[in-house]
Amino acid sequence: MSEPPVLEIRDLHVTFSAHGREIPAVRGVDLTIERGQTLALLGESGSGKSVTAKAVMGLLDQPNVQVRSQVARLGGRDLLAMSADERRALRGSEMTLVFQDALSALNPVLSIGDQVGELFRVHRGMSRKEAKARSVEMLDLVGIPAAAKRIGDYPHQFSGGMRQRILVAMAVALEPDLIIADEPTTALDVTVQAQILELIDRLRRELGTAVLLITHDLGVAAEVSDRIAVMYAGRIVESGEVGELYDRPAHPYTGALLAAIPDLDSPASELRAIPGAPPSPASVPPGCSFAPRCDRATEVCVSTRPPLAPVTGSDRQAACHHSEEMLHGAIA
Amino acid sequence: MAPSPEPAASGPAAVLPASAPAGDVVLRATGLHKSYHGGMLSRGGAVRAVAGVDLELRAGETLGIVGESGCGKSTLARMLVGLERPDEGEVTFRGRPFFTRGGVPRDIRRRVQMVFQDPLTSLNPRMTIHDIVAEPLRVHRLSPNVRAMRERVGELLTLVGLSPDRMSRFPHEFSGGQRQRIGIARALATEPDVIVCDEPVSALDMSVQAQVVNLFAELQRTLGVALVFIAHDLAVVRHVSHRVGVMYLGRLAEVGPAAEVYGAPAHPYTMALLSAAPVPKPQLRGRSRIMLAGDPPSPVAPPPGCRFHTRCWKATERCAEVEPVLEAAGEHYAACHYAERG
Amino acid sequence: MRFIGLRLARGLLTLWFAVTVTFFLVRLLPGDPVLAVADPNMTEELRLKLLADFGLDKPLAAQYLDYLGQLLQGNLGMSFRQSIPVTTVLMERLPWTLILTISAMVVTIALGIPLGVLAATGAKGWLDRMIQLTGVTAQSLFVPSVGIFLMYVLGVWLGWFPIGGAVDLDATGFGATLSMLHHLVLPCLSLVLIQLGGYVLTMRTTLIDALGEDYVSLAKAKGVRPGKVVWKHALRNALLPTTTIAGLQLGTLVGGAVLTETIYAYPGIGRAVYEAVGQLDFPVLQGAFVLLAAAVVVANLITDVAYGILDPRVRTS
Amino acid sequence: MTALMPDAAVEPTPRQRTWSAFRRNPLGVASAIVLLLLALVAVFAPLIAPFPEGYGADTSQPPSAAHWFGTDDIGQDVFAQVVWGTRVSMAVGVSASVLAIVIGLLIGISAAYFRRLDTPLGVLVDLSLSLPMLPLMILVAALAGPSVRTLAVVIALFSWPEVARVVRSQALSIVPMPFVSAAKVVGGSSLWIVRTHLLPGVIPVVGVSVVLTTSRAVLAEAGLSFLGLGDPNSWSWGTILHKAQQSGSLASAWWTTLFPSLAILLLVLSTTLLSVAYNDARNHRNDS
Amino acid sequence: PSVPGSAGGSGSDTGSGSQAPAGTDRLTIGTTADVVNYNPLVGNSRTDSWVTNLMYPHLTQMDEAGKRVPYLATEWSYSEDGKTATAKLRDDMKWSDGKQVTADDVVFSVTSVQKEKFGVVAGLITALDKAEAVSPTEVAFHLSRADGTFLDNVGFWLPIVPKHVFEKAPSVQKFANDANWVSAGPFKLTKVERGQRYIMERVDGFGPGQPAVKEIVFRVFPDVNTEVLALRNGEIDLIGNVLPPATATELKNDQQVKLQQIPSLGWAHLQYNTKRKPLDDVRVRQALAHAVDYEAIRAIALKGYAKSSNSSVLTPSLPAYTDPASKEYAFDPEQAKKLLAEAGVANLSVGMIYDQADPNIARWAPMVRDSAKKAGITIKLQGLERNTYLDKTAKRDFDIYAGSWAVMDNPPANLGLAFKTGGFINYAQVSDPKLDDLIDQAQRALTQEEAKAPIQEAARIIHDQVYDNVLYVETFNIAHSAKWTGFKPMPSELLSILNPLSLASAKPAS
Ligand SMILES: Nc1ncnc2c1ncn2[C@@H]1O[C@H](COP(=O)(O)OP(=O)(O)OP(=O)(O)O)[C@@H](O)[C@H]1O
Ligand SMILES: Nc1ncnc2c1ncn2[C@@H]1O[C@H](COP(=O)(O)OP(=O)(O)OP(=O)(O)O)[C@@H](O)[C@H]1O
Ligand SMILES: [Mg+2]
Ligand SMILES: [Mg+2]
Repeated sequence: MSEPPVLEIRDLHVTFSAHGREIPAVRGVDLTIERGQTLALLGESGSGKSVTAKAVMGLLDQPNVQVRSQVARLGGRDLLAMSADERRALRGSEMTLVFQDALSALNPVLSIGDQVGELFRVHRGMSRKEAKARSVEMLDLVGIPAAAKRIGDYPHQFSGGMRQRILVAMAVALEPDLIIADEPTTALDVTVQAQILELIDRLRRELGTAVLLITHDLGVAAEVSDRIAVMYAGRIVESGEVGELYDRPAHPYTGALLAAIPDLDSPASELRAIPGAPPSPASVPPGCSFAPRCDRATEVCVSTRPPLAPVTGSDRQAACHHSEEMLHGAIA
Repeated sequence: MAPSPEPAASGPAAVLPASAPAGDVVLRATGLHKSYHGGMLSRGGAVRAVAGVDLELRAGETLGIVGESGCGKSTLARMLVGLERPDEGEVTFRGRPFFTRGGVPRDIRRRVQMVFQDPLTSLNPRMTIHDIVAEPLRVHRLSPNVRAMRERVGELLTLVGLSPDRMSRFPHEFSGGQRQRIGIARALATEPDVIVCDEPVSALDMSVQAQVVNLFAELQRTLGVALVFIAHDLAVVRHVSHRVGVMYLGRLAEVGPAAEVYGAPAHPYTMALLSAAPVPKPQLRGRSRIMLAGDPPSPVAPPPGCRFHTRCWKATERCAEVEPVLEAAGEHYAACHYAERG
Repeated sequence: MRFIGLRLARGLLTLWFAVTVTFFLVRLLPGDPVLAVADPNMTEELRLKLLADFGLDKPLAAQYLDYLGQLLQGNLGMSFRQSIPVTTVLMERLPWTLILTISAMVVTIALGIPLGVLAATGAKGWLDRMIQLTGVTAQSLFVPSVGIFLMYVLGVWLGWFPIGGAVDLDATGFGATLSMLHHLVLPCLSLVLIQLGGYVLTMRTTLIDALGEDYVSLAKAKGVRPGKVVWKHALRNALLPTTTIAGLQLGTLVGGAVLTETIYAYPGIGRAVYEAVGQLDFPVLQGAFVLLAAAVVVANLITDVAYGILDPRVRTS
Repeated sequence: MTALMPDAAVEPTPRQRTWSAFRRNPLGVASAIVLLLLALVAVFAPLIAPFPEGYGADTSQPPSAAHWFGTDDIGQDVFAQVVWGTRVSMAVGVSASVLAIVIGLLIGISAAYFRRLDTPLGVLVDLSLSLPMLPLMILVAALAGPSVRTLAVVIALFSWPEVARVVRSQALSIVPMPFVSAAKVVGGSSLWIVRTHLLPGVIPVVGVSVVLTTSRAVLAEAGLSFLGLGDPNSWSWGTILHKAQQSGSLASAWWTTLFPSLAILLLVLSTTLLSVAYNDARNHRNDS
Repeated sequence: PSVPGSAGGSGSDTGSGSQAPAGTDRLTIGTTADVVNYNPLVGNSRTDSWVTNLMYPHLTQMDEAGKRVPYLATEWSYSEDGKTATAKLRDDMKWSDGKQVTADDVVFSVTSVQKEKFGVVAGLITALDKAEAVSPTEVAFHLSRADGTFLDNVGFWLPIVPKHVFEKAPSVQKFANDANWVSAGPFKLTKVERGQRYIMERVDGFGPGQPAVKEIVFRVFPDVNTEVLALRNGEIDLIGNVLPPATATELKNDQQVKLQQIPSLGWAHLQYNTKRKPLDDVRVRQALAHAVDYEAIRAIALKGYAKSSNSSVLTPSLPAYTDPASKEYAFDPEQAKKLLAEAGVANLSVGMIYDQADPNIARWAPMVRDSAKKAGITIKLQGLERNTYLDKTAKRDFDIYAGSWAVMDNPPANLGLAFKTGGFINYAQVSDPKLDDLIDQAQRALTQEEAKAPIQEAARIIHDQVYDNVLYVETFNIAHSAKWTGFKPMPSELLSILNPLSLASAKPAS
């Protein structure tokens, strides 16, 4: 590949300290997204998806958080070497974030026009009037009816779907290289969710933007992503091309997840549940984090943490001592 | 697992959910209406959360309700358990009205229980698991003494798959799935005939969701309680329900046996819903989908005529004027002028 | 509109309640107002005459109805002791009270908000601790002690400020304004000191909360400068509780600050009320209470309006 | 069926977390210690200094080894006055705040839970805020005699609206919680819900109120005593200041003013800081 | 006869003082309260009197010794039978609107008081039948009985108001007189800023003699501590009210400040409710009197600014009446115990009411309690808010009353009010026919010499029966800036140096 990837992260660690205890929320995450590609970051609640996204955006600047990584590049630019102000200039223009809950992410006391226009004013130095005109355009683009009239309205005057669209409008306004969408549709109805996903996908195609889609919905990931990365307890346990990964999971967690989904077409008598619950990030077992719930777990799983390694014979990586068995078992 | 001393219910379905068991009607709702008048701040107009719902729940069956956010599912659920008094219409339990002059009769209260969506906020963070599960026993004085109460709480916890020796812990020490089990144990404490579950698995992690869904299925099989199971995940509802109702803007658009509603939807909204649901199968990507235009209308001023006509691709002038009523084709009801009858 | 109407109705109800309660309260005060006016040696006949003059001869209920009737016509009655209309008595003092208390409030808010912001943005740092400590210390001061101390040091020792009073006798025109401000500094400072802590602490907590909100994260994610994130995005949301405090205070401001006025010899209304109690001047007391209640009601309305301005969720629905 | 969740290292309870966060705050800990000391002084006043009464030859003496805080204008030891004043000031502070909190809890919870009562109770709060404290104080003092008890009652009568408001808003956030609905579904009566769910839920914010109203009550007691409405038979810090004010020696005999003022400052400061520290510790979202 | 201010004779030369610094033209006086009522017949608070006394003349004034000296009246006398009193008036005094001050005004003033019965004066002129203007400069008061106290009382206490202004009001009592003042005193009120100050200007060509100072400003300082600071800071020249003893001790050493001392005409005392058991027993009252440490109260609570009156109601301030034979009750707890035992009273426990706002009493009330404890007597302090105190006093609702009487300038008149059966300040509810008789006798006497014997006898009864327990006669301290001199203080807290006589003679020190 001649072009550098849009986003390249190596060995990202994020640790919170609270009450004198360290909470390693993200523990060595690698992410690479190519131009025009959608990477879905899957994983259940608390696995560290949002923290990863915020770390990439550089939003974890509170005193009680430590963020470190070996490589952090955005379209070839080294984020680690930048000053805080330079990184700030990239935010909103080169990389943008779509939040999960649009109602809390939009400032209740500022008008929509103000909030969208702010982007143009901060990054493009536009006047209030120009910014307003561009905001109307953006709102039109994401399908807000009568955008020019509603530009002075406040967030609470819009429906949930419209608010989410406004967030999307803000994310694409300056044609960024990377959009990070953190569960952008979880709060929405399926019919509206489909609209928003469609919208993001369309903009990605038209602008060639890379998208990091964070979700815990296997359905959503399957619908829109090119590649999938599955997170479990602060680590990526498996990543690969979407079709392959769904067909032949190389990590038992991925496999168990896929098996636990109720199927519309064939209601089974009992769902294949995964026993137990995800570990709390504050107390992680020394070996494989999934071992206590894994039906394949052996002694080595309990004692040694498997590294994320390429799986032979595919464009995939998995962090499991038994991934080869998994694949063979699936084929057999 | 020790079966609970529940009085004999209609024979458990061997495999669920094949067909609805033909038990008696335990819960019946007729013409339910509920509007919310906002506080002093609202700009006139009431939110018509539920606008004319009729339902029946038979002993031992599971009735699934699906619908989008804000369509009135929770309001309906709250009326079904007597938490909310309907503006119009009536809920009856085995033919006896819920709301009498002195409020809901205590024995009906005992017989109809609820499981809430968010397992954390529905458990008082300041109470131990024991106290939470024992609350109904205390309120209804179902245990003669403290020891009996502890025993009964232990029994209930075992029933939902929790170890009784953790009953002096607080809710935050449990995982999401375990919390929901605690909520279920509390609902079972009074040996109810009906449990209304308002999105009982929506707040759970995907890896835990299946555990709880399985638990519901098993409890119904062993205890024979009738369930109202509300969710917005179509697959989950399909999985647990004998019959399914689809709600749109405060009304039922379609009700019928699960297989029929999913297999041959009669209402365009059901069709749209089924087609919009994301499918976790990448190879199915790019299948043709019904994309609905626009957002759901505001429940403050629902559209006249058929409530769905503003987003419906089949809508005609008639739909904008005449409100369709639920019409039956066998067990399968739909409220659409152009319902597709298979 | 309906909302305003409802608030207004509630306000009037409060007002009526307050008038009623204070009417009877005042009449429960120990002592005989007639005794305070005339010689205790008076004859019974004169006593009755005086009672009749004061309107105290009728049964309480009748007096009460009379009072309400007069009140509706905007008449607060005549002072027993000064034989002049209560309105005059109160209006002589009200402007001074307002000057003192409102200037104190304005200064407090003008200082409290930035200090609260400083504390919140450096939460748990040394600056935060300093600000908190200072604010809380100031709040715990006892006005008379502080007042005398300030006057002694800044007035007698350093001679920077006058001792007591509200304005110089000889000052005219612009000089009078200057003199007024000069006299205002110390009493105002005392009030600011004891009020500041409340604003700073409230501002601090609510701003810390606001800074943790998603919309602040989004603003940062948009590349907005940190300063602007605080002042434009977080602050306005955090101002709402501060508005509540200010509104509450605004209402009671009209009642004056008795201790401050006493120590600084400031001609405010609080002192006048205190004296009226001593003189058993029922109409003046009563009038002051009506004023106070009206102020609370008006302040409530103003708070509501301020909420509307700050929070579009209130304004547009 | 499903296996049990492995017993993940038990997270600390909220109370433990609050406590550990609190211990980390030097201001909070220092305040708690100061308060404790003041309480000890109050309890053991008789052991520390004799009750200040009678008169002495050394009048208006500045602080010395014999009289640590100097003497007042009739020769009484100011140190003894301050020590005994701790008793009354704290007693008034604590009892007024306890009373205010009981009333405030009752009214706040009723307003939040029984929505129909909200407006009338709101009017009641507005009314109490617009009522004049001073004449009421005089009235009660006249009817009941100016005693420590009267002071506490009157101060409480003027402090409860604040508590009621705090309680109400906290209760309002609890009432719509699903666990309240759950208690209703299970058949709990209003009384049951108030007792088992609302009351324990508002107690933490009331904890903050306790300290705040206590500190306000101490200041209010000082103010009322300063205006001559105190209890003449006992010593409070406000009484000491009132006597100093009456003798016209506020500015010159600085020791008669400074020490009671410092005592007030110390008590109010430490209570306020304590409540701030407690609040911070309880707010787990922002702790580090 | 000497005329107030005439001795100074400096009236004309200060008139040209426009070049002089404002400080010498203007005397700023601190006061702790506002003027409540400008109607001199009604207003009875301290600041009221200070201001109105400078505006409205009286018939006579009082000098340092409590002796009456001429003011509006130049001469006064009784008829033989004592039933007519006459006063001759000056002819050179004018109201500020130009009208002459005449006998009509005097008649109007006294008749209004008589009719509407207000103020202090009403209680003092009960003997008056009718007042009559004999000529513009002569007034005759026809009395229903011989009353040797009448002229003293009416002369000193009654302010003379302009008839042509006051008569227009439907009721003199309700006449506020709060603007457009028509006055005839040495100063006229020109400007009022309530809560702040009252400004008075010298009246040029004031008949009895023009004051040296051109302008007088009363400034209100509700707190005495602030007032003292203002004096030390030079913002005020004089503190009108009496200094608390502790403050006086401190200001003694201040070079900038001068203290003037005047004995009080009144006294501080304890009264025992003779209608309550066991206080109706004289032995119990005597026991209580022996249980008070008088010396300590005077030395400590009053810092020595008090004299003993030997437990007599005839105080050293009026030397003409004092009885040298009177002896103060000794502080003798043993004696007290003995007396109580005789009376058969054990564990005596009584309440004592006082006004908490009175700084001196608030000081010594605990001392009374503590010394009584030594005699085994429990005294419960009831420090009350002022109105409650007055109310309880008026209703005689107390065991022990602690208080002070401000101006007792005329023993026959005063003892009548205080100790005759039904007297209106007879708080102790004394009802002693012999005492009544003696007081009547003294009141009928037209000269002091005549009144002296019965009044001394009465005072002895009061002493022996402990109808009143006089603790001390305060020595008032008045502080003024060292820049001023020439004040002539008067033995009254009400007036002290704030009276026309004194202010007229005040002048800058240099
Ligand atoms: N500010 C913070 N302080 C302490 N711990 C935090 C903080 N933010 C996140 N964490 C912890 O980091 C872990 C990862 O959180 P994160 O929000 O990334 O999860 P997620 O995968 O996005 O989950 P969800 O699906 O619920 O959004 C969680 O266990 C959380 O407790
Ligand atoms: N207490 C209330 N006061 C005012 N409006 C309410 C209240 N409860 C519900 N509503 C409104 O009634 C409508 C239906 O609400 P309801 O909670 O029943 O929907 P739902 O289908 O359960 O939605 P969700 O899937 O989001 O839970 C919504 O528009 C909601 O805003
Ligand atoms: Mg997240
Ligand atoms: Mg719901």
